[in-house]
Amino acid sequence: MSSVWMVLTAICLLGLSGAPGCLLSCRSSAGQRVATLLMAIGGVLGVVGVGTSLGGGSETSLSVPWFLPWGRFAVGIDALAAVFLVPVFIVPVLGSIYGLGYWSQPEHPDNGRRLGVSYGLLAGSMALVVIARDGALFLIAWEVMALAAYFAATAEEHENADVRRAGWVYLIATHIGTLCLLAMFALWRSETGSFALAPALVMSSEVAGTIFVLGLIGFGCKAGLMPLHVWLPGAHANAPSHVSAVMSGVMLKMGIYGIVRITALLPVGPTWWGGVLLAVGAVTGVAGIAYAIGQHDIKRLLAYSSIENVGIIAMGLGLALLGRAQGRGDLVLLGLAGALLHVWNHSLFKSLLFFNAGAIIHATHTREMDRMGGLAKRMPWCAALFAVGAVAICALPPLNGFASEWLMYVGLFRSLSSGGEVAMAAVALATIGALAVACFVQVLGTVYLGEPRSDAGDHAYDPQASMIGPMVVLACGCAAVGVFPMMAAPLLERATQDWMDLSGPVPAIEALAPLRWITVMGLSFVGLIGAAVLAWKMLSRSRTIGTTGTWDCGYAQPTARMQYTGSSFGDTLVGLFAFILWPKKYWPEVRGVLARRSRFRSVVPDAILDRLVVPAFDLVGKYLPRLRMLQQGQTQVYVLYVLAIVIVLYMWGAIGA
Amino acid sequence: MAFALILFPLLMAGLAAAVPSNRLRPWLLPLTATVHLALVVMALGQADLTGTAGGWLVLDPPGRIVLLLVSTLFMLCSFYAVGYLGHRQERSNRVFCTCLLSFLGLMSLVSWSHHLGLMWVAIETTTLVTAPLIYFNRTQQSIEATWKYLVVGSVGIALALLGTFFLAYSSLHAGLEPSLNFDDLLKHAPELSKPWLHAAFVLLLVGYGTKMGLAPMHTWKPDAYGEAPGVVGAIFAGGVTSCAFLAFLRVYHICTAAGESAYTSRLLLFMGLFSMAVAVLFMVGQRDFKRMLAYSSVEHMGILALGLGIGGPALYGTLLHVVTNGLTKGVLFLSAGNIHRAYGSKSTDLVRGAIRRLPLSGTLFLAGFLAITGSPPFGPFISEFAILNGAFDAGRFLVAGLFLLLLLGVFIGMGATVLQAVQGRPPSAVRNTPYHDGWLTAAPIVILMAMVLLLGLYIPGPLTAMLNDTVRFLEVRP
Amino acid sequence: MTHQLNALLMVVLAINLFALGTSRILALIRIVAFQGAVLAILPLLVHQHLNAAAAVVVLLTIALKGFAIPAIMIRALRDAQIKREIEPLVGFLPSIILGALGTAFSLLFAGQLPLAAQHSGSLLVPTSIATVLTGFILLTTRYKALTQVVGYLVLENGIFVFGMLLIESMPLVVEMGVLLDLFVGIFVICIITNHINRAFSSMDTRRLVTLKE
Amino acid sequence: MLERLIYIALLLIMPPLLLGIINRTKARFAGRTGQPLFQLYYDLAKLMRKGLVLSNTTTWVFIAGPVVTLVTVVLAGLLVPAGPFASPISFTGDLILFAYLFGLARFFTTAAALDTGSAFEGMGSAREVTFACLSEPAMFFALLVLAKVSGTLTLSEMLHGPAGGFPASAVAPLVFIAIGLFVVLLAETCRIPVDDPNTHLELTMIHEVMVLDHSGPLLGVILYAASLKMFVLGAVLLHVIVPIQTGMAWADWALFVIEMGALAVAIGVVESVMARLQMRHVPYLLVAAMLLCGFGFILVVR
Repeated sequence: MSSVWMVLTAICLLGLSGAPGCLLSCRSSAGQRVATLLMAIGGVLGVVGVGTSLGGGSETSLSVPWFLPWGRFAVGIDALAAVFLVPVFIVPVLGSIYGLGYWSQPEHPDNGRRLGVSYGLLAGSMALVVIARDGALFLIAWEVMALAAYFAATAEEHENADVRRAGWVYLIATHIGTLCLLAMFALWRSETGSFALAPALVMSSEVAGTIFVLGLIGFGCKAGLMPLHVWLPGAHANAPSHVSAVMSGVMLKMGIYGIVRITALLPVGPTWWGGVLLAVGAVTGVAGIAYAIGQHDIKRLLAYSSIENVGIIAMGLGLALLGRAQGRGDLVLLGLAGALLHVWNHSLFKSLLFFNAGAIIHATHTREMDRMGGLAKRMPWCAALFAVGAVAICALPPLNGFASEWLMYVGLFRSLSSGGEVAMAAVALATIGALAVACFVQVLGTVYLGEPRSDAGDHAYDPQASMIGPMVVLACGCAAVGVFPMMAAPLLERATQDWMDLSGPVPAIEALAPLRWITVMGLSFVGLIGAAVLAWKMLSRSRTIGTTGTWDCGYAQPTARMQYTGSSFGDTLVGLFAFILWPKKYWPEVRGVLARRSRFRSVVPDAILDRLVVPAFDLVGKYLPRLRMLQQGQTQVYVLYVLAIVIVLYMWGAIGA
Repeated sequence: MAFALILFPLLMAGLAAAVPSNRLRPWLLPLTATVHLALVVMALGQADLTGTAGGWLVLDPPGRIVLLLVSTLFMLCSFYAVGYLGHRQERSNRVFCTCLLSFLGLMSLVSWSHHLGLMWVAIETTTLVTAPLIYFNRTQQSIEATWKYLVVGSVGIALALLGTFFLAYSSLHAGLEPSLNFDDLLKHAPELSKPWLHAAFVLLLVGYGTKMGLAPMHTWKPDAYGEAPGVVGAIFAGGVTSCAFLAFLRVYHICTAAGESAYTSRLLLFMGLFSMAVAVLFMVGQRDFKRMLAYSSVEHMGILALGLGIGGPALYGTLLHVVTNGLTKGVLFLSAGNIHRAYGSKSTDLVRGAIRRLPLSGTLFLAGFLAITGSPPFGPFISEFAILNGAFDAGRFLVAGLFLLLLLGVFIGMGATVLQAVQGRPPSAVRNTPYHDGWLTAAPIVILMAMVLLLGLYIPGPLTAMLNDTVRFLEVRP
Repeated sequence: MTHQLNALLMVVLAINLFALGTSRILALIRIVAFQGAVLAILPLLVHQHLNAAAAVVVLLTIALKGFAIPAIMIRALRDAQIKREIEPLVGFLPSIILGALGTAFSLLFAGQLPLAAQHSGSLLVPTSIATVLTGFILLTTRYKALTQVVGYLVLENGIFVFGMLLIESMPLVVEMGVLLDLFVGIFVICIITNHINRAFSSMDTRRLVTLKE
Repeated sequence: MLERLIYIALLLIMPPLLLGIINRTKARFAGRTGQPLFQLYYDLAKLMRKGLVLSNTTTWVFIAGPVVTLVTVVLAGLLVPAGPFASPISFTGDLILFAYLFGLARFFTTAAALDTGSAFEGMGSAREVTFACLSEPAMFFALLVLAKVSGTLTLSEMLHGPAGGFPASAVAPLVFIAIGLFVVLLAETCRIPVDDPNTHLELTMIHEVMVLDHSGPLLGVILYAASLKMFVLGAVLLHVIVPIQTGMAWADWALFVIEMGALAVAIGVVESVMARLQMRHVPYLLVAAMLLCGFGFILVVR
C-alpha cells in the first residue's frame, strides 16, 4: 500500500473511531476500548505511512476529480506535512488511551459517546487538513476540525454554564477565522485560477500581502496569536483534559501549519511580513506567559502558556520569513527548523502537562492551585513527570524545549551580521524563558511541594497505568528530542527545502548550529547528575540524617495555610506586568477594633476578552434592539414600507443610470 | 405532462375536500406528492424544451430546478404532515390538506408557465391558497398573521401586476406586437423601451420580492412563520419563496438580456445587502426561534438577490443556493416544529436542552443551524462559497467583504438563540410532555439533512448538469 | 375618442378624492363600486374596434367591480355590526390633500414614461398611478380592516386603468384570471375580516399588533 | 591541554577564596581584622563532615536543588574562558547554553525552597525568580552587544574579542554593558545592594532565606556553588572590563587571578559603602541595568 493510501486509511480509522461506540451501550466501556484500538491502529498506520513517504519511492500524492463546482480531491505528503503529521498521529492516540481512565464511558454515560465521536473526528480532520492540497478540501477539513473540537470541548455543556460560555466564545472566534480563510481562498482562486495549493509564481505584491494578512488573521485565530487568543483559555480550561491536550498540543499547530503552508505557496514577500510575525510572536509570548503567572486555575495557566509557546513558534517563522526576504538561507533554516522542532516539542510537553493536570483534577476534584499542595508525597509518579514537563517547557537543558529555542537563538544572533535590530527578539525570548521558569516553579511548588493547603488532596493517589503510561511515553519523548535533537535535523532540513527552494545546496543545520554539542552537554549533565546522586547515596549512608518539621524561622505552630500560595508567589511579577495584565484585587476592608472576617481576592482577567470584546458585545446587544421599533406590528406601516422601497429603489436606480 | 403535473394535485385537492375522514385525509398528501415527484422525474427525463399550450407552458432549466426542489421538499413534508396532523386530531384538517395540495398544483404551474400574466395569476393564487395554512391554529395571533400576510402580500403582488403591465407596455412602446410571452420578450429584449423596463423591474422586484420576503417587504414573514405549523413554515421557506424567486428570475433574465445588467445589479446588490442587514438586526437577541428562522429566510433571500446582483460568475452558486437553502430550511422548520410541540413554547426562555429532551430533533436542529450558516461540510457552504468566489471573480471586493461581515453577524445572532435552545438541561416541566420523535415526524428530517450533507460533499451529476444548463440558459443574449 | 376617455378618467380621479374624503364606510364602498363601474366602460372607449372579448371583459368587470365585490363587503359590514365611521389615522382633509399631491406627482411622473404614438395625450398613465397612490393612502391611513380592503380595491382599480393600455395585447384568459384572482382575493380577505371581527369583536387593526419585535 | 587542566583546577579551587577576600575588605572598612581569607574552606570542610537534618515536609526535590545547582554551575564554568585561554568546551551558540544553565540552577534552587513549605523560603524563591526575569534580559543585551562587536557566537572567542582587540567604536557600548553586567553579577550572586548575605532578618533576604532548611553537606554544596557562580560570572565580566593580556602564559594566569581578586575587592567595597536597597526598589536597579545594556545594543546596531 502506498504511503498516501496508508495515511488516508489512517485518517478514516481515526475519524470514524467513535462510530462503533454509538451502536454499543452507553454504560459499557466496550465502545471506548474499540475506539482506542482503532485510533491506535490508525496512529501506527499513519506514522508508518509518513515514514515511507519520507523514504521516497512510494506514492505520496493523490489527485482525483471531485463532484463539487470547483476543486479536486487532492492530497499530498511532503516533508513539511510530515513534520505536522507526526504529532497528529501520536498525541491523539495517547490521549484516547489516557481517556480510558480519565473519561471512562461508564462514568460518563450521557456524554461519553458524543465525546468519542467528536474526538475521533477531530484527530482525523486534523490529519486531513495537513495533507490537503486543494483549497476547498482544506476548508472543509478545517471546519470539520473546528466543529469537532467544539463538540469535544463542550462535552460537559449540559452541566456547566461556564463550559457553554467558553464553547460559544470559541465558536465565534473560530468562525471569524474561517470567514477570513474563505476570503483568503476566494482571493487565491480568483488570482491563480484554481484552488490547487501549488506555489504561485507570479502575484502582485498587494494581492500577496492581502492573502498573507487574511491568512495571518484566519490562522492566527486558531493558533491563538494575541489578540486573537480570546477563546483559548476558556476552551482549554473547560474541556476534558485529554481534549485540552489535543487542542493545545496539536490543534493550535494547525493554525501554525496554515501560516507555514500559505507562506510557502506565496512568492517571496517583503520584509514586513517577517517583521510583523516576529513582533506579534514576541508580544504573544511575553504577554501569554505573563498572563499564565497570574492564573489560579491550573488549566487556564497551561492554556496561557500554550499561547506563549505559539508566540515562540511565530517568532521562529518570522525569522524565517525575514531570512527569505533578505535571501539569508541560514536564517530561514534556523528559524524554520527551530519553529518546526518547537511544534513537536510543544506537542510533547504540553500534552504531558495537560494529562498531568487531568490526573491532578481527577485526584483533587478542583482546578484551584491554591487549594492544593504537597501532592508529591501522594502522587510521586505524577510529581516526577510534571517536573520533567516543567523543565522541558521552560526550555531548560537538557530537555527538548531548549533544543528548539536554541536553534532560534542562534538564528537571531546570526541576524546580527546584517543590521541586527531583529536580534532584539532574542531578548524577548530570554524574558519569556525567565518568566516561564517563574511560572512553572510556581505551579510545581504550589501543587506538588510543601504541605496540603486544603483537604482537597486527602484522597489523592497516582492514577492507573492507562493514565500514567502516556505521560511516561511523552516524558521519554521530551528527553529523547532534548538530548538527541540531531535526529530530527534531516527531516527539518527537507521541510525547509519544501518551504522555500533554497538556492544551491541546503546548508546543514549541523554546520550552522552544532547540535551534537547539545548532545554532548546533555549527556555530560546527565552523567554528572548520576555521579552526584551516587555521591549523595554514599554520603547519606555515612551520615546521620535526622528529620523534623520545617524550621520556619523558629515559628512555633506553622500551619499549611501560612505557606506561600501560587498567587502570592507570582504577585510581584503580576505587579511588574500590571500594565498589560490589569489585575483586579479585592482587599478585605478591615474596620473597627474587632474587624469582621473578610477575604482577599485577586484575579487576572483576560484584558482583551473581558475588558474589550465582552463589553463591546454587550453594548451592541444593548443598543441594536432599539431599532426594533421599526417593526411594531401595524399593517399600515408595513404597507408604507412597500411604497417607500418602490420610491427608494427607483431613485437609487435613477442615480446609477 | 404539464397538465398532468398541474391538474393531478388540484384534482386530489378536490378529493381531499370531499373525503370525510379526518384520519385518512392526510394520507392523500404523501400519495399525491409521491406520484407528483415521480411525474416530475419523468418530465425531467425528457430533455426537449418545446412548450405545450402555444408556448405558454414550457419547462425550461430554471423551472426544472425549482420544480424538482419543491416537489422533493413537498413529498418529505407531506409524510411529516401526516405525523403532525396525527397529533392534531382535535382539529379538522380538510382545509389544510386541500390548500396544501392545490399549492402543489399551482407551484407546478408557476414553474411551467412561460407567460408572465399566467405566472402572475399562479403566484397570486398561491398567496390565496397558502393563507388558510397560516390560519390553521385558529388563534388570535394566527388570524393576525394571516391578515398581515394577505394585506402585505396582496399589495406586493398587485405591484407585480403593475410591473408586468409596464413590461408589456415597454414592448408595445418599442413598436413591437405587445406580448407577455416570456420567449417573445426575451427575443426582443434589446429593443424594449428602457424607461418602462426600469420601472417594470423596480415594481416586479418589489412585487415578487414581497413574496420572497426581501426586506423591507419581509414584515409578514416572521409573523406568518412564527404562527404557522412547522411544516407550513418549511413549505413557505423552501417552496413559496423558491417559486417567487423563479418568477423574479424570469424578469431578471429579460432585463439582463436587454443589456440592463448594470441597472439590475445595482438594485439587487442594494436589496440583497439590505435584507441581510435587516435579518441580522432582528436575529440578534431573538428569543423566539421560529421567528428567528423567518429572519434567516429573509437573510437567504437576500443572499439570492445578492448572487443575482453579482451576476455571471455567481449565478451557479445562486441557483445551487436555491436548492440547498430550500432543503436546509426544511430541516430547520420541521425540527423546530417538533421542539415547539414537545415544549409547548417557541421561546428560549422555556426551551432549553432540546438535545436531551428530543435527541433526534434537537441534534438535527443544531446541525441545520450549522448548515444554514454556511459551515462545511454542508450544502449551503458550497453555494455561499461559490457566490463569494463569484464576487471575487467579478472584482466586487467591497460587496464580498460586506457579505462575509453580515454572515458573521447572522452566525452570532442565530447561534446564541439556537445554542440556548439545544444546550443545557431541559426544565423539569417538559420532561414528560406527550410528544416524542416518531417515525413520521423524524425520518423526513433525517432524509433532508442527509441530502444537505450530500450536497456539501458531492453534487450529483444530473443536478450539476441542470445547474450548468440554467446558467447557460440565463446567459443567452439574443 | 381620447377626449371622452380623458373626461372619464377625470371622473375616476375625482372619485379618488371623494373616496379619501368620505367619513362613512358604506359611502366609501359605494363610491368605489361606482369607480369600478366607470372603469368597466373604459374598454369601450379604448378599443378601436369593438370585439366579443372586450364585451365580455366589460360585462364581467361591471359584474364584479360594480356589484359582486361591493355586495360582499357590505355583507361583511353588516355581519360585523360595527360603528360605521371610518377611523382615520390621518384626518380626511389631510388625506384629500395627500391625494391631490399624489395626483399632481403622478401627472409629473408620467412625463418620465414615454407613451406610444396611439396613446399620446391620454391620461391613462397618470390616472392609474394616482389611483394606485390613493389606494396606498387608504391602506396606510385608515384603521378599520374593511377600509383597508377598500384601499386595496382602489389600488387594483388603478392597475386596471393601466391595463387599458394593453387591452389589445392582453389575452382574454389573463384578463379573466386577473379579475377572478382579484375577486377571490377580496373574498378571502373579507372572510378573514369576519374572523377578525369574531376573534377581537372589532375590526380595528390597532388590536392586531400583538405580533411584533 | 595543560592550561585547560590549570583552568579547571582554578575553577574548582579558587572561588571560596573570593568570599574570603570580600569579607576581609568589608572588615577592613569596618576597622576590624575580620575572618581569615580561607574561612569558607574551613566551613566547607566542617559542613561536609557534619550529619544533616531534613524537614519531613520535603521530597527528593529538596536534595535535587543543591545537587543540580552545583552541576550546572560547574558546566557553565567550563564554557567560560579564563584569561587568554580558550574555555575547555566551546562551540557556536554556547553562550545561550551558558545563560540557560543558570536558569536550570534557578529552577531547582527555588523548587527546593518551596519544597520546605515555609512561607519565608517561598518568599525568597519568589524574589529570586522575579529578579531573574529582569536580569536575564540585561544579560542577553550584553551578550548581543558582545556578539555584534566580536562577530562570533562562541563565548570564548567572543570574550577574547576580535583579533585586533575591540574596535574603538565598541568602547562606549562595552562600558555600558560592563556596568550592566556588574549589577547583574551583584544580583545573581545576591550581594548588597540587592541582597544581604549576612543579615539575620529573613524577611530581607533572597538567597539566604531560600536555604534556611538546608544543613550539613547540602549547605556546604550550596555555599560552594554560590561562590563558583560568582567566579564564573566574574570571569565573564573581567573579559569585558580589562581585555588586556600579556603574551606570556604564566603572566596571564597571574594577571587573571589578580583581576579576580580585584573584582572581589570591588564587590567588598560596594558592600561596605552601600546599604541594601528596599526590596521594592531592587527592580528599578535591575531595570536600569537592563536599559544600560539596551543602550549599548542600540549603539552597536545603529
